[in-house]
Amino acid sequence: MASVKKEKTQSIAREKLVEMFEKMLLIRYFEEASIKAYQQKKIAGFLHTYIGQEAVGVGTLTHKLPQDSVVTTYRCHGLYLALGGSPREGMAELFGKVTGCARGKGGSMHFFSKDHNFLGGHGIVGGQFGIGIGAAFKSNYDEDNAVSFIFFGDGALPQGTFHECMNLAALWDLPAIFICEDNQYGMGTANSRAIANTEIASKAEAYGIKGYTINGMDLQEVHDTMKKVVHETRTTRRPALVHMKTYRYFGHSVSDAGLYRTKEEVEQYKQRDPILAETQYLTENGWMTEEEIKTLQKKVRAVVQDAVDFSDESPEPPVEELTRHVFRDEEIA
Amino acid sequence: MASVKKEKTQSIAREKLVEMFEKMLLIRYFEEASIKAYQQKKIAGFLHTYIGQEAVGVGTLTHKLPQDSVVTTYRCHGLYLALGGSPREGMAELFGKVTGCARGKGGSMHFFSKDHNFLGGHGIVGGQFGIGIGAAFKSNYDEDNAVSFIFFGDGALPQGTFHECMNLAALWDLPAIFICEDNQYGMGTANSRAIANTEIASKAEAYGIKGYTINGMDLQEVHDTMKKVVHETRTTRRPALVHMKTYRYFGHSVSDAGLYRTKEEVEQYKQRDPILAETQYLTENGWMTEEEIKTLQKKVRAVVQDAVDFSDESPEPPVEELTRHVFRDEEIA
Amino acid sequence: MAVMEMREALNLALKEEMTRDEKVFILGEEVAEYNGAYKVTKGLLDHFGPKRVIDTPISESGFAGLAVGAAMRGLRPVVEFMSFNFSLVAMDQIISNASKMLYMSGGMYNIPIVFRGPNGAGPRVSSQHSHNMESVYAHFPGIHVMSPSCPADAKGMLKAAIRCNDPVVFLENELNYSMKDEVPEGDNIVPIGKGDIKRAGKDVTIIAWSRMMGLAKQAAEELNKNGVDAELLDPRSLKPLDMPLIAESVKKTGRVVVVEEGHFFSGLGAQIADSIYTNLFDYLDAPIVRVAQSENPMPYAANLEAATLPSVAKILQAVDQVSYRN
Amino acid sequence: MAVMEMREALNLALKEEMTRDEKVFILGEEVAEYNGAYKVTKGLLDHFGPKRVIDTPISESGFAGLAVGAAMRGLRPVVEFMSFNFSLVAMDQIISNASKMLYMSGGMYNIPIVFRGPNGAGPRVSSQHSHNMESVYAHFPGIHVMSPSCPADAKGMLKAAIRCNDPVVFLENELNYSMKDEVPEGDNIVPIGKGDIKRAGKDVTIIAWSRMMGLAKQAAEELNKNGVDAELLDPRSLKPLDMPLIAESVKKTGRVVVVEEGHFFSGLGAQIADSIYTNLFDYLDAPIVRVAQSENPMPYAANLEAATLPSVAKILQAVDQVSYRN
Ligand SMILES: Cc1ncc(C[n+]2csc(CCOP(=O)(O)OP(=O)(O)O)c2C)c(N)n1
Ligand SMILES: Cc1ncc(C[n+]2csc(CCOP(=O)(O)OP(=O)(O)O)c2C)c(N)n1
Ligand SMILES: [Mg+2]
Ligand SMILES: [Mg+2]
Repeated sequence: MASVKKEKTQSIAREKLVEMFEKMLLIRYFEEASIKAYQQKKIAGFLHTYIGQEAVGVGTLTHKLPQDSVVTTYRCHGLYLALGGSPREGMAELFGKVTGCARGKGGSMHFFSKDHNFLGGHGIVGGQFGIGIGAAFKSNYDEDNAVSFIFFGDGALPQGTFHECMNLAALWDLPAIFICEDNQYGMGTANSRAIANTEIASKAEAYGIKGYTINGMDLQEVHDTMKKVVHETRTTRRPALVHMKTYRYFGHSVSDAGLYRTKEEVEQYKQRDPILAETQYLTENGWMTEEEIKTLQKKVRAVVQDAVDFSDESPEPPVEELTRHVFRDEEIA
Repeated sequence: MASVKKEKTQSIAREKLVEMFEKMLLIRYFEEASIKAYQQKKIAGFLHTYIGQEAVGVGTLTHKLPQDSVVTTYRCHGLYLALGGSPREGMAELFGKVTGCARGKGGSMHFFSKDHNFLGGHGIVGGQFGIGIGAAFKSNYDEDNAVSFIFFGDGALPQGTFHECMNLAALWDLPAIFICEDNQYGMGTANSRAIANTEIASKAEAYGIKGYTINGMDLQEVHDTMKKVVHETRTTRRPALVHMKTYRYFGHSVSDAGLYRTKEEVEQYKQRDPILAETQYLTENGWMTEEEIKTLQKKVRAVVQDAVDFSDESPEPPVEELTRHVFRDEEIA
Repeated sequence: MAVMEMREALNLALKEEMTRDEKVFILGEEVAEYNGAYKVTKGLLDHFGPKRVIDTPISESGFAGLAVGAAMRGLRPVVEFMSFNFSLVAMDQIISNASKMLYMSGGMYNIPIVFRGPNGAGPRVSSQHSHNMESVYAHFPGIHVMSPSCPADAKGMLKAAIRCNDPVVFLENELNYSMKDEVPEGDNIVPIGKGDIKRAGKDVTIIAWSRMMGLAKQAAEELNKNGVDAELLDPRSLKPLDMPLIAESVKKTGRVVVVEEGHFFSGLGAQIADSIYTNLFDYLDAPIVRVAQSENPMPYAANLEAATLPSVAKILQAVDQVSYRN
Repeated sequence: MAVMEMREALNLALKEEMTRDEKVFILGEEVAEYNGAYKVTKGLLDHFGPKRVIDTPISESGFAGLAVGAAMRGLRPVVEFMSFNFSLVAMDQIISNASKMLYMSGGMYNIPIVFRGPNGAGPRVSSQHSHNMESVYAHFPGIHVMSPSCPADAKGMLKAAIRCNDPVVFLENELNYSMKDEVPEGDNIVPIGKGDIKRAGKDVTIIAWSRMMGLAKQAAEELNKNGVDAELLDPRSLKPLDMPLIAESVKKTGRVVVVEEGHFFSGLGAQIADSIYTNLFDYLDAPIVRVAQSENPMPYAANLEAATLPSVAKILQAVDQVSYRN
């Protein structure tokens, strides 16, 4: 890989960059551990990993303020961790344990965190758009200056709800940032086979709002551009559409054989891996030694191992949990 | 009203124009008769008239070939008549008689005609988009060179199905012409309160197709531009989006008091009435004398009166009709 | 006690609850400037302003979803569907999101939303505009289903629904909006899950809700003339059902007719009947008789429409049948 | 007779019907190049080409609607929902358009569409991915609902569905796709509306369909060991129900257990029970017992998921109860 030293502006302070780097590592290792645990049958159902897309979530959510909301798809572990969600509770959720962030009831597709206004983790493609603009609506209602981050896949763009919610947000000045994580496939369907006009950012014009295209494999570009977008949405209350070009290294979910793309294509993207790139950047700029990087990697791996151990040892939900949380007002029913 | 003689190109031959003029008259009188019959309680439920929008339907559907399909909303009487649907069967449908075009089972919102591939008359806002692109799909499947006319109101634009079907049509080269009859209100909601970016034709770009804006109060403009659009879609198989600026003179349905707009606004549009304009055009160009116009009006009024009489005299559906047509394969069930 | 129309009672409930709790807001098509397609929200825009009374574009899925997100962040939306037929395009938001959220978040995010609007057949509005949705929404856990039959209940039930911390599908009826009756002042909350005996009787229990209760009342008067003393039971909450009340009545009468406006097959009446058979089998003197819409889409023609829907005559016939009088 | 998996039987039905009638085509997410999310459409793209085997974007409402329009103009679409959970966003097209079209056009436009895909709970896929939709679709007139429990039925029923001139909701089951069994050669159409006795018995009738029939079979074996001779009845068509077959069985056994994977309240079992009570009251020796999913969304945790779903043990318990053995 060519030196990245000179290609980047030093718009990000060392401390910040190291923090984001660590988050990316955490996501990467967490997801690797989840795949392993899936093979060991500790995790079941669907498992959609965020590997390859770390820069998108980390570079974006570093701009989140406490009052802001975040919502995404079933591919939700990365954002949960980027927000500061507990790796223990995340892994325990995957293991279906009561110590999980959704008490083992949600599973891989349904991570939540009230502390971070992380509104989930949603399994129906396009189902989260309304939730995201609803959070933005609340922000205007309560005048709390929040914005709402709505992550979605390229595959969700052809869904009707995308259009309905873009229109509502633009019409009502809802401070929602629509972030299309375009990893170029919706399951086995290349986005050009699903979307007429793949210049996704240009779709913003149909709603009279601004669109942005970002190289989602580049942490610093994500950070810098999103800083601007978030600030703009926060101050103008106008929604925005962001096209993040990214890539997932693994299959759609663990059961996907990935025959719809070539190994070369995957390899090509791995060359542009954001963790690799930032490792180089940090060392070449003298911000971290290779030794320090290794220590950090070790530390993060330990965090993930601790999460796995914690999850292994955690109990399943007691069977009374089965009929709890159907209603908040449990006396009705 | 100023002379229209010189403002128009004589792109339409006399015979054609008279034919279209007669169609507009038929629609106008038919709808007036339906309002009267509603007041006499011969018609019930919803009644959405096409008065004011005649030029859109007539000027467009004059380009329809036999194999083409047409689908629209509950505001469907005008298109049905523009296509050549029987006034008797249309009126009888409104009267709920078995002689109606849907045997009295559909009512005002659900006119159909197989002879004209008129696929209805649909009550759910946005519900007809899929039908329209399905007909276009069939045309490609059978290679019959047909196009599909999909009419919809401005109020349907914010519905998700609009987006889904535009995307599918553009993606798959379905020869569908999406015609937005923008009468500026969806019930009591001005379109600017429903649509972010009311430059409707510009939304075509999001799908990589062409958009057109047409003065829907001008029959000749509708005719001329739609001639081009229909030809283009028929030959290129690319869908198109057409923004027809029009106006409805009456309420959304007969029960609407219309408090959301001023009398002046309505009057202003009535000044631009397409029937008025073409009357003037025909006489000023010496294509019809005032006497001939009167004779034509009388003839058309008689057709409508005949339809009313026919409907009055027609029987209600026999009660066996209640459970017929639930299934085509009536032996199952 | 004030006498008012059902629509006014609903309006009052909205007004009182919006006054009580400023997290409550209402959104839907034509609810604000137009004062509601059926005037249920009349005057609310003037009173509460456009922040809390919001006209939407025709985007049911979008604004139902918006309500879910707003609810997750602490607001209490009331979503008006101009009619419940249009909830079909928003069904995924109601079923997959609103009704599942609390559970799949392990108890983290409850969804205090009322989805309300007219359900069932309007007058002569034909196939696509006449759906009864109760059995559909009642099928999925995580959501309550209510449907009032008189102005007083309408007010007390809507207030309960708005105060509920979970999603409620609140089914009104267009033909009932102008029904006039007394409405007690004050809160008079009708708790979710509590049915009501609208007429005490000893010979047969007629279970009916919403507009069907009106028909049942007429039927009961007719029956009374013939010496049959019918008990009229309005479950009010369709899910959860007030089984204790139903049991009390069935134990008394031994005979049950269930009247619903919706279709027969897999209608809510099937569940009501099943619950009665299961829990009260030994108290039944005859099989339950159900009156429901016939198994065809709603026709437009006046005579066919009348033939499709439940009627007083059909209820009388059902009572005859359950009483072995035919 | 060839032995094959359920997915192969379905695949064969599609292949044979597409060969027989070139108006038949299939569309849905990943049905073509990916060979189907669950491989039901494997090889069809290669065999029939992209004109007739079509990958769609994630636009269920759009492509279900497209199918309606195509059907009106003479084609015979098979729509695959990757799972029936996703039919919730397309529900309006199925209910308001497909099921109403023939009626509201006065008999003019019939809709020969099969909407098919897996229904019910996949393994550990949690709240939003585990819906059983049978009672919902069965509630609306104008549509048939079918659900096969074995490869032979799967083939014969899907062929009947494709040949039907009206819309059919065809509910498969992910966990059944790899079930292997004999499938007779040739057409072997299983007509819509015809149920099947999967095991003859005299002591109790267990009505079950789709994956539940597998559990019922295991239960019957257990029961047999204890001298209880269960009759297993698969309605196959959930609407219309084969009431003659059900009557015959109930008259013989006098005891009925209905097993469904979906939720209890307003589940299809309620209608089946109601139909039996209404028509066969005097033949019943005990109240019908229903086994169904418990009244909560589907949890992810393995132990809770197992506790939610019907099981062999629950069926045995139900048989005990209906036989007054508990
Ligand atoms: C409405 C709906 N239809 C289909 C599915 C099945 N499904 C799950 S993920 C997926 C692909 C989504 O791709 P994309 O939006 O690009 O997200 P990615 O997985 O690439 O992150 C599909 C078809 C679903 N969950 N919801
Ligand atoms: C999905 C849905 N939501 C709401 C309605 C109620 N409704 C019927 S017509 C209408 C307004 C539509 O306006 P527009 O599309 O502009 O058509 P126009 O009546 O002006 O011709 C509304 C809200 C409906 N029929 N379907
Ligand atoms: Mg993708
Ligand atoms: Mg309009």
